[in-house]
Amino acid sequence: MISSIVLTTGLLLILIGLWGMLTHRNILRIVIGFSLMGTGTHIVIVAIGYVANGTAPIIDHALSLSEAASRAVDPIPSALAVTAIVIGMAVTAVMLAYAIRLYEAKRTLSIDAFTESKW
Amino acid sequence: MIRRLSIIVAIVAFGLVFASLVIGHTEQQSLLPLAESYIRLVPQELGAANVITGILLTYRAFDTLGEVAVLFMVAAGVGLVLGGERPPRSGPLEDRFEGARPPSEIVQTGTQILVPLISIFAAYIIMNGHLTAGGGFQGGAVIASGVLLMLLTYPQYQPNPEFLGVTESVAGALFVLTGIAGLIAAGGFLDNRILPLGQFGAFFSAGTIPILSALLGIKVGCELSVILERFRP
Amino acid sequence: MMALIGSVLVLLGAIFHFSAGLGMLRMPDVYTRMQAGTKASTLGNTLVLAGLAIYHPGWSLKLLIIVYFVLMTNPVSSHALARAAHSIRIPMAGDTGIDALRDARQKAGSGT
Amino acid sequence: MVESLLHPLNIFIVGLGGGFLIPLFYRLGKSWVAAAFVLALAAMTLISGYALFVLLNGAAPIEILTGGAKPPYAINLRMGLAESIFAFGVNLVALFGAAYVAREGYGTLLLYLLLVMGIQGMVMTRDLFNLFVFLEIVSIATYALLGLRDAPEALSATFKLLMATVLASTFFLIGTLLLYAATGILNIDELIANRSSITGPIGFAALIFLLACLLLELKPFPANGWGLDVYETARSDVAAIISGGVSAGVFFGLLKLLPLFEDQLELIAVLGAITFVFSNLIGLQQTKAQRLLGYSSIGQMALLTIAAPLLYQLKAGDAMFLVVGGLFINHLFAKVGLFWLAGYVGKERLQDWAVLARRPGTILVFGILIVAISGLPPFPGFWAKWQLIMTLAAGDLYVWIAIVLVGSLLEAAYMFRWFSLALHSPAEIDAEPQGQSDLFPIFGMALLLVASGYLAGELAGLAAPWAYMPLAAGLVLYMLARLPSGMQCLIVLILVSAGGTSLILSLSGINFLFAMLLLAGGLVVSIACLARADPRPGFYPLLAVMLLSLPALPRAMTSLEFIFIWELITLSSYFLILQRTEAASHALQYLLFSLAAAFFLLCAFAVLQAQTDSVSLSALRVAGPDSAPVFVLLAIGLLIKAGAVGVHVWLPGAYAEADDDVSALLSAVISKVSIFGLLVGTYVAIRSEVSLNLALVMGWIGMLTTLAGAMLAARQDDLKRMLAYSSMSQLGYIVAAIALMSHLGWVTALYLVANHLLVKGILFLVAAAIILRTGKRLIVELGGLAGVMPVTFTTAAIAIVAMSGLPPLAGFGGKWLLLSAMIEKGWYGPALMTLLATFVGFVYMARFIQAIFLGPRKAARDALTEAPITLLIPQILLVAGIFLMSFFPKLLIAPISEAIDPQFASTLVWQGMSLEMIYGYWNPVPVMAFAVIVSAILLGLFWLLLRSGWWAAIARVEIGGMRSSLYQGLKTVFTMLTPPWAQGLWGGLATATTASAERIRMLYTGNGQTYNLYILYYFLALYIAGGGLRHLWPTD
Repeated sequence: MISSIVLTTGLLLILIGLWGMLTHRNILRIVIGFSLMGTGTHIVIVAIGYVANGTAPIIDHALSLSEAASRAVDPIPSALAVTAIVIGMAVTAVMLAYAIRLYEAKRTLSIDAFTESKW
Repeated sequence: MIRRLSIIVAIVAFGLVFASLVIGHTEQQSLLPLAESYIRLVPQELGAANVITGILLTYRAFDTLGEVAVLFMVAAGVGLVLGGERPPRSGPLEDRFEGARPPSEIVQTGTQILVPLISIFAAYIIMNGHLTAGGGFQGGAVIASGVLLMLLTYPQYQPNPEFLGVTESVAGALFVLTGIAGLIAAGGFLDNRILPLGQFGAFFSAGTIPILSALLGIKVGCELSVILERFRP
Repeated sequence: MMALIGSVLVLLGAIFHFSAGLGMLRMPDVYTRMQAGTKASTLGNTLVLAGLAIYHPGWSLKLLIIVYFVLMTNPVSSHALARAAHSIRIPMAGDTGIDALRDARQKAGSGT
Repeated sequence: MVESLLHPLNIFIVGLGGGFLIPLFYRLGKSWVAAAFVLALAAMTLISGYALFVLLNGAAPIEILTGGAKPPYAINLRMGLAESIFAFGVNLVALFGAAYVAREGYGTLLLYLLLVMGIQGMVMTRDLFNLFVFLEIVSIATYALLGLRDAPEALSATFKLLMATVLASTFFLIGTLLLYAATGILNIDELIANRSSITGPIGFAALIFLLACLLLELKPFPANGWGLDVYETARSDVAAIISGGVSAGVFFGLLKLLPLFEDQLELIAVLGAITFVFSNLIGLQQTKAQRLLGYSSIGQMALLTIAAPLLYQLKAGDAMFLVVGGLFINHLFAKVGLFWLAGYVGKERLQDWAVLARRPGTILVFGILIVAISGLPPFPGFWAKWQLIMTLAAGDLYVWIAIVLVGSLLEAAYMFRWFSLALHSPAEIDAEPQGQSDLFPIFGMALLLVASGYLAGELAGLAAPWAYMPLAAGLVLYMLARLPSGMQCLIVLILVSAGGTSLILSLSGINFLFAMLLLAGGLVVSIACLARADPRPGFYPLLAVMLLSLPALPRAMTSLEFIFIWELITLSSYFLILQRTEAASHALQYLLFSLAAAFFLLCAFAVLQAQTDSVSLSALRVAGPDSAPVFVLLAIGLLIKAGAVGVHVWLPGAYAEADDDVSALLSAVISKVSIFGLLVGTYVAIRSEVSLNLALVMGWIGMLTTLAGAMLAARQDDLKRMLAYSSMSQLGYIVAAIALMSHLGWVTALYLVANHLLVKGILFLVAAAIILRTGKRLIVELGGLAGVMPVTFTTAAIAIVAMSGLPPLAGFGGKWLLLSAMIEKGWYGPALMTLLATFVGFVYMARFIQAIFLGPRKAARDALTEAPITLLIPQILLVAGIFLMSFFPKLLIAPISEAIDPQFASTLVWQGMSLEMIYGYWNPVPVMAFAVIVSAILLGLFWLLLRSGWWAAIARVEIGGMRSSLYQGLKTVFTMLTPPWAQGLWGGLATATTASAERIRMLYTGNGQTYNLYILYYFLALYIAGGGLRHLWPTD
């Protein structure tokens, strides 16, 4: 049940990110839309790995080796989430760098100003 | 108007697709076979308590190596895009951009207290990556937050790009070297059984995972601070 | 008994967090929203953590460090944010009476 | 030790290690960085090259394990044969491309190296999430490298790319995790093993997410505006790496995951087809070089997206290897070469590429790249397309064959338009291509194309040295470009005669006859090339290629060899026509129609192979009764090439506007190629009843062509256009003769072929002489040349008599044989048409002689001298040929009838010198009398009409001198009778295509956000088309 709630929030976040990216004209808001979408994806990833009333897969005094298999959450999506977060950050950094250069080029951040090459 | 309408239609359609996902999603009652074997194998084979770091730094270490390459490229790429060598930051803050004021006294004292705390916390996360939650990436991010705080409070503070660049490269090269050592000495590329697995749960255990985690933490810390430093005006 | 006190504390914390959220939505301009968000959530955190300490006495030292951490970071960062907003002249709500920072600056500016 | 050093894992160690160490080398010194960079690239190329070598020799795919554990737990990579081809190709391109990047800052080198490693990672990895990580490495490297060019439009284009590819990679991430949620597996091989467990809405959505990302990264039609902007504005070598390398990685990702998309294969192919056709269509309207290359690159990738799923569906494993491998290598080397050339030229508009015109070396490379891109021999694209069409035909997927061919035709159209613009648009005299990058890598690409072309040819089954002899001769001539043109022409003649004889020695029957005819005719007519002493760059190598491929055509045994030589002839003749500036547009028309003809032949052979599954041409003789489609396709293709009435629009332009000696060769010799095709191909008509009626239709088309050609010729004012139309009408006779499908018919056809070759050779050379001497082409301005140029006059007169069919020369025998063959066959309509056409023929032939040679001499003509000896010798030789044929017909007809014996029972019985046919003697006298009487009556009739004034009413002309007004009257009648339908039809079609291209390309508004919306809609379309509706509304 919990993972369904988490999954829905993640997917809603993606939708909000998409909506923000499509409607706002300011490039920075578009970048924020993309990072929102990224965060939504990471939440979805974690939601997929959830096992009914499981805990973090770290073997310590709270979770002994023997009962780990039954009470631990799926570790793989969490590992993938770490990598995905780093990639999300990297892409946002590149986007912001380009936003700066675009502003320096045309003194405006509105996406409609950048339609030189077409057809 | 049509534009707004088409956006709404697209979002609603995506909403429907996602709805079908939520409906189709059934919560896992028990672990899938692969995950279940990971939880059994990591403590046993690699001697790491934190299964996720075990996966990240050995079984899927090739991913992590790719990750590190991604960060490495972003550091270089952002530098390239933002115009490479920046004019050295001489002179006080005011003349560089109008309306700037020296950071308030509260922020300065806050930093003096917080930065040591942050760095200790970061070191803890990196070094205990294989025992408790955390690891190289997370520790590196905390280091970067400390550096960001420094950048905010002391405008003329400039992390020495020379030092960052060299440590970044050396850490990366060492990471790859450990991988090659794994190829030669142990089971395969990036295998951690070069060093003894040590006593389960002890500080020095789980083969090269702590070392890789440390290298990773330093490298990510340097790269993120290089990126942050590039973004300053 | 102790559990009851603990849960009451956590409830109080939750109420403060809710008021922080409400404040963020209802306040007219950046500065008022800023102070609402910070004050309420810092207190909310402290209460929740205190409730937890009562639940699990064993963790109390760690929780204390966390409270200390929250108390240090939250006010400082919101202060820095408010100053930044002021320095790039984000407009204040219509019925603001006193702008102490601007007056201080003018005095300092004219004084030197 | 060596084995472990060359293990493919080292590619990643070198890539990553090198990448990390480059900043350190930078601290040591600038030159160190470049050295380390190039060394790393060379090491990668060596490793992948060694892997390819080992795998080609049958080694098992090399497994690469990481993390010290078996695949399901750890990530593994694989270097199979397909992977090694992709990796080695990309590495070679990167190594050559290093020349452009080596001088940049260390950041660029670092990114370039990691980009190349990332591409190979995408190709080799067997783990789904690892594929995502490498996709990200490649994307981020692309974003950063695109930052090198800091023009505003480049930055905004990159930002659009950024937004689009982030969306796409988020789709991939969601897809991967949903797939993990459905199956609990990340390893691709395991996923494929139990793909049956990917069910339910999550499994389906996962597959669609993955497929959407892979297709979007390949820039599919409506959602690829961002891709085009990047190609247009990026730095040329970065654009090259993106179009060649990045699409390689993404496409291989798609190829790897195809087994997962089992029930979406048809959908992928449809999407690929839409992109392929539309991007090539819009390509027609492009004016900027790099944007045009962008469209072509997207089109080529779309072609691959059509081929892969269809071949996978047909389970054609080995065909997939040649098709996908060939198409990819062809696209990679050619496209990258063209982008680098764009960098070298440094000009944006297509017309400005004329700076290349005066650099023969660069133009040759540019030509090689253009020919390779359009998928023409001898480059890998041709063999791959051939294999693709054969396999599709075997699977009865004829709609796809049509799509592939239409797309290729569009692509050839705009590519060769670009080439002719570069060759002939006016350029400022001192314009230098200021592109700073050097030429060496571009030459490297051309060489690689030639080498891989030969290898792909060997793989497709044509490695016979004789097939490549024409190209070898062309190369030899190209080497001797420094010699004076007269010397070069002699060398061409010697080489061709030597090579030609060695080619035709092993032939027999019709093939031998035809080969000998083409070779001898070609040689004799090209003696005229000695007349021009001025240096003609590239003319002699092309001449050698064409003259040698003519006799090679009858040598072709399999359909592959036939098409290979056929397209070689088309290409070399196109480039020969292109030598003259005014012929640029006509040359393009000629090429497109010839390519369309070749594609029809290709379809015919594909159908044939599907029915009889044998590649050899002899299968035509043994084809089953249901071979009507083969006959129809062959007939259409060959009629287009022969210039039949509906499709003749290209003929006058190509023949008239080319150089004089080229037009002589074209009309006398090259037009016979389609006749040979008819002889070889349409014999299949005998096999089925329906084909026989179709043969009658072909006969009627032949006669209509003759009549239309004659009328059109009669109303022309330009000398060479008149001769062009006259050769069109003569060909009509031959086509009709072949369509008779009888022994006598085919004997007539061959007889007419020989006669036409001799006659048209003379007439065009006469025209060349007249133009050389007087400089005038309009018949009105010529007149009274008989006195000044007696020898030319006599040869022209003989040729005219022979062509018009007046006894005693060969033409009469031909006409008579044709008439009797038609009567024997019972074709009374066409027989009547023959008579009418012959009469109209008299009109323009008489005018040719009367208007040019007899009549009052214009004042300025006195100083003229006789034609140069080099033009006269071939004419005299041809005249000798005519006399030989006229007075000793047995010499020619006997071998012809024996050659045709295997096909048809011989009905000719020899009686000494006179040919005694079942219907009567071929005794010239009575027939001659009859012919004279008929023409006299007709002339008289016209004269009466003229007198009675009724004629003026019809012809609305004032009654002047009898002779001129008679011609004027006839001319207006013919003009009325031949309205330009064909011109209107094809012109209308061309304007319709360009207009639709103009409307479609308005789709790209240039706004990044709109492009994102297109991407979302593309995903939704994919979801619904993939059958997603049943998941959206759970029916149960």
